[in-house]
Amino acid sequence: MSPEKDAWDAEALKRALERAADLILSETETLTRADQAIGDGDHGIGMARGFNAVKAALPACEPTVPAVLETVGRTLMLKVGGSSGAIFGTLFMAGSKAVSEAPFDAEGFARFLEAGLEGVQKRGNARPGDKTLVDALAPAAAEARATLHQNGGASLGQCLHAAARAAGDGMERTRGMVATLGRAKTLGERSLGHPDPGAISMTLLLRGLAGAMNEAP
Amino acid sequence: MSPEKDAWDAEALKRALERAADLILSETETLTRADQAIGDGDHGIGMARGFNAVKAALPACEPTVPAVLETVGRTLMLKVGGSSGAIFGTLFMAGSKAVSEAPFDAEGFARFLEAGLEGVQKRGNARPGDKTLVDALAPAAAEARATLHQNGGASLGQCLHAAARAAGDGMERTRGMVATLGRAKTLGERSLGHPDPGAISMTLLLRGLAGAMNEAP
Amino acid sequence: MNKARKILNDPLRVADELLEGLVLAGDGKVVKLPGVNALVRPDLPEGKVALLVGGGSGHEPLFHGFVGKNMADGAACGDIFAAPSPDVPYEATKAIHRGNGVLYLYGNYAGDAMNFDIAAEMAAADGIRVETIRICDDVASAPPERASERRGIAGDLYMIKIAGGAAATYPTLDEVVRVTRKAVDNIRSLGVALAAGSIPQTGEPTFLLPDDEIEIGMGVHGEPGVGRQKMTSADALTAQMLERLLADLPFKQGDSVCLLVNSLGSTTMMECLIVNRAARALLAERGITVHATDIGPYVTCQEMAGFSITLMRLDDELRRLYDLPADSVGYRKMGKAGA
Amino acid sequence: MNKARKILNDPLRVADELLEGLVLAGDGKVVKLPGVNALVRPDLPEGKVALLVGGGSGHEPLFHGFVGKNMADGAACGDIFAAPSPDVPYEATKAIHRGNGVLYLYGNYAGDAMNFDIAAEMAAADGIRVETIRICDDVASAPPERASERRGIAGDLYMIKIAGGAAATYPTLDEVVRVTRKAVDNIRSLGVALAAGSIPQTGEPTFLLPDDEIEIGMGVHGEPGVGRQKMTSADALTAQMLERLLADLPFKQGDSVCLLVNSLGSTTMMECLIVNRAARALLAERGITVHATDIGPYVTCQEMAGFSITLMRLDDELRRLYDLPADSVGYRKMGKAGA
Ligand SMILES: Nc1ncnc2c1ncn2[C@@H]1O[C@H](COP(=O)(O)OP(=O)(O)O)[C@@H](O)[C@H]1O
Ligand SMILES: Nc1ncnc2c1ncn2[C@@H]1O[C@H](COP(=O)(O)OP(=O)(O)O)[C@@H](O)[C@H]1O
Ligand SMILES: [Mg+2]
Ligand SMILES: [Mg+2]
Ligand SMILES: [Mg+2]
Ligand SMILES: [Mg+2]
Repeated sequence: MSPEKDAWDAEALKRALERAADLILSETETLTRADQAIGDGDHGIGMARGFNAVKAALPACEPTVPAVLETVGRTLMLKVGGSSGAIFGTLFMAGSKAVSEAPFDAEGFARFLEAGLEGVQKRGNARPGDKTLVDALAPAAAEARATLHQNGGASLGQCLHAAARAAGDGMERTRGMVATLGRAKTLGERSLGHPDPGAISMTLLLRGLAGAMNEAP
Repeated sequence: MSPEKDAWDAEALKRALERAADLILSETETLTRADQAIGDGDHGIGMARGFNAVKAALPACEPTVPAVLETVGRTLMLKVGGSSGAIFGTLFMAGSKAVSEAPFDAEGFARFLEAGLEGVQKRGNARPGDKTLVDALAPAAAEARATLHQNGGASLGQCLHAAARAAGDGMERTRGMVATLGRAKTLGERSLGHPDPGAISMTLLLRGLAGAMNEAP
Repeated sequence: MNKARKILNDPLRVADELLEGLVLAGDGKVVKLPGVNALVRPDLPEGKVALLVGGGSGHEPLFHGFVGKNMADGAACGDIFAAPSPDVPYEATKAIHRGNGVLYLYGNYAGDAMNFDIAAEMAAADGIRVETIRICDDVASAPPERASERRGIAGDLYMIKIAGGAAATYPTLDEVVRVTRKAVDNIRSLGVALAAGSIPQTGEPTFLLPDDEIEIGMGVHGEPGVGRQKMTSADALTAQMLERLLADLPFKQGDSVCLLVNSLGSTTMMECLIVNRAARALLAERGITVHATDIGPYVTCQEMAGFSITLMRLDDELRRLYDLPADSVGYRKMGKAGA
Repeated sequence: MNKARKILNDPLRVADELLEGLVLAGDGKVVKLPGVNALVRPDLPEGKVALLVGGGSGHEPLFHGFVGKNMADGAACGDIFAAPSPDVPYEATKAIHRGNGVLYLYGNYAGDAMNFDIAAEMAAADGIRVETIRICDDVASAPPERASERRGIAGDLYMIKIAGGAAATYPTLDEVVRVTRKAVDNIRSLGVALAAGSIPQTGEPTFLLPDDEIEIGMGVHGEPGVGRQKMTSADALTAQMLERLLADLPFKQGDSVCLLVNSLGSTTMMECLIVNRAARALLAERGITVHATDIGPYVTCQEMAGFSITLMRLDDELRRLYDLPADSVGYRKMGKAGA
């Protein structure tokens, strides 16, 4: 565990978010197909619109950790549209309020996810099992906190990777769920077997952040 | 040629018209099918509605030849609807003006058809070859006049039968025509091979009248 | 093509039942005459010039849906796609005549012409003066030299709006006839059929159109138009149609028009708005200004897919009459001044 | 089922293009805000309580077609069947706010609720007072105990008519909220789907319904309703639907109502009139009087076949507001007094 990578300053956080944006942008087609299967097919288009706007907005953003996260949230909220715009926007807006101006460390990351989850659930009233991105976000938040406590304090990198893994597992579990919220609700039993599109996006976001940790600055 | 059958008084004319009405009523289905093939399928329904009304109206009608024909015309006009209501109504209304109060004889019959034809053509502008009932009515009128002149004066019965035959031949010839007027016009070439529904009705009307001549009073 | 799913009772009583429903929807503003399928306004003042419209049913809200204030005074309603028998317009004529003559206004179709003409003769025999104007706005149905042979399509709405306004405000039948003829001279329409509607009695399609083909100028029952072609974009289709439409009157730079984008049934308002966008761009290019716009299913042929564009060139008189408020089940409008 | 024949350009630009067409159809009475798909009235007086509506597009004339005099002051328009992002209602809010608060009124769907809520929070941060009422008239979508969870369907029209009238005449947002809540309490709808419409981007059906089956209460995008059954007659269907509808409020003898028979797209006015006939007979039997009737495609889902019945129970205040004249591209009306 190298101490200089144990936290991101605002500029490092920007770079990590750009990297996550690129991962989501490269998977637009996957998201489109997933939303075509059980939704209305616009999730990929919306996320691509949103994360392109995020990449455009980050460079000029005030270099503090809360400001960076708040900018991402505001941008996603205004550009994505539909349900996921409100949800991803809320995740970052609510999460930004839980972190300090100090560098973004494991504790900050865990707080970000916890506060983001709380905001998302307040905004959309989704509970685990409703087949939404909450089914990826909730285990990710829990796993980040558990990893942090487990070793009597873990690195940001350990927490990011653990959260991304948990999100991916949660996303896979949504295949077995019947949608009870949002547009996929219409399909009822027909949504079985397909993963939730928003849960895929959530997983990609965390994988992108985790991947940034391993890269040269 | 028996002189007492050489002309119909108003009561005999009523009976002959009732007989023609019965023939048309018994062929309603034929007319429906013919209009389904190249029109909108309502010709049988309309003619049935009209000639049922004729049978109901005749008994109370003032017993003069022009009044009987005028009653038939007015009744058809008001009850049939669509194009054929106007056309059959006009045939009888216009025809009724060409006959005198004297018994209905061969000369009267020829005048009735000629004046009726003129009225029908004035009303609807159909010329022979347009694939309408004019293609049955025009040869019937011509044949009635020709028969009358041929033998230096023919009986009503001879004229009725000749006219009915000419109408039937004319109706058969409409199979080879492309409709240029009315609803069947829509079909263009597709109307080929099918007889004109109104020409069938016209033929049935004349056959019914001719048939009445052979019956006991 | 699957059979259309229709909400009906007895398919043979469609016209009777829809008229009953229409009278009820009029909330007292229209009544049905006993014994005939005619609707009339009960509240016509003595001396008013009367406007009678009508034709086959199945094109709702046309014609019977356009009876009301500043619109028609009566409508003679036939069976589905069939002209009414003459007693219907005749009885309606007697019911709406207020001593100052009656204008008959209907689409230029043979069956309608014959039956309304007979009614006019019967009314004349009763001493009622009747004048007749046949709507012939469909530029696809005959060349300009034979404009009077053209069919009536969606221009029906504007014809009834203008004639209704005139009959509500002008003192004589001659004046109403004059301005209604002026409307005929200044209204042009062109439609396009994308898919057939169905015949309510049978559920069968009203005509056949090969998959992926459309027909520009096809009549509302499938009457032949300008020709078939492959489906294309909204913008290209609108341009193609407007070109022909504008050349016909012709409409010229500086003209002021009313613009109607009429859905033939199942074409959505969304699509009509996209057509409107294209039409307005082209009209602006030609220097033609749009005074007012109407968009919706006003002259329909069951659930037929397609639309038509109607232009009415305005002068001060037509503009004033168009701007009058209107109140009928099928067409309602506030006055220009507001309320 | 064949692919629908749609008149479109770029399927991904449908919302942008239809809004452009709508602004043009408004003849100056509505303008689009730069950068967002929001329509607003440009002529709002200072101090007017503002009414903002909105939601996914593809249901035209709902919502953006209902911006106009005595109707909505602005509409936030999403993509086809998708909620608008919060900047759209937020920008619209800033554009129509006249210092006296803004009422948000939209259908009760999760995506809309989240995005409008965010806009409301953004507006609140700017010091603009926003109140929210979600339309939940569809009795099929939840039992009466959970009425606030119901979907909004064709009752949208009456909600906007009442709220728009109130916002045009009442001096405070509280008063507008009070009467709009009263409208929520007194409006009930129930629909029936006969055949799916299509998704404009793909032409694919919005949902699947077995041949010859219908679903009572199905939502406008195919959301589950009361249950599937075989097709039946207009009279039987209307009776079945009204029974459930009347029991829900419940509507009682002596009530006076407005009645809306709304086509979901391709169901014709002819059919809606036949439904109206049946509905009126049943209402008369129950001693319920109809103050006014609206019939037409007001809240649609592309060329979906089916209809809904909406009843609004009136008191003097709701009656007065309903009777106000209205002027929008999608709903126009003379005042009761005439003009
Ligand atoms: N109430 C909610 N809470 C959390 N996530 C939600 C909610 N509703 C929808 N989502 C997420 O949004 C995703 C769909 O996003 P998108 O396709 O952009 O929205 P829409 O359903 O409006 O088309 C779903 O896969 C789900 O993960
Ligand atoms: N202009 C016309 N002149 C003479 N006969 C006509 C004319 N138009 C139509 N017909 C006759 O009317 C018949 C159709 O009658 P009908 O089905 O009752 O009328 P519609 O076409 O209104 O449904 C045609 O077969 C034709 O013989
Ligand atoms: Mg989606
Ligand atoms: Mg016929
Ligand atoms: Mg017919
Ligand atoms: Mg969506």
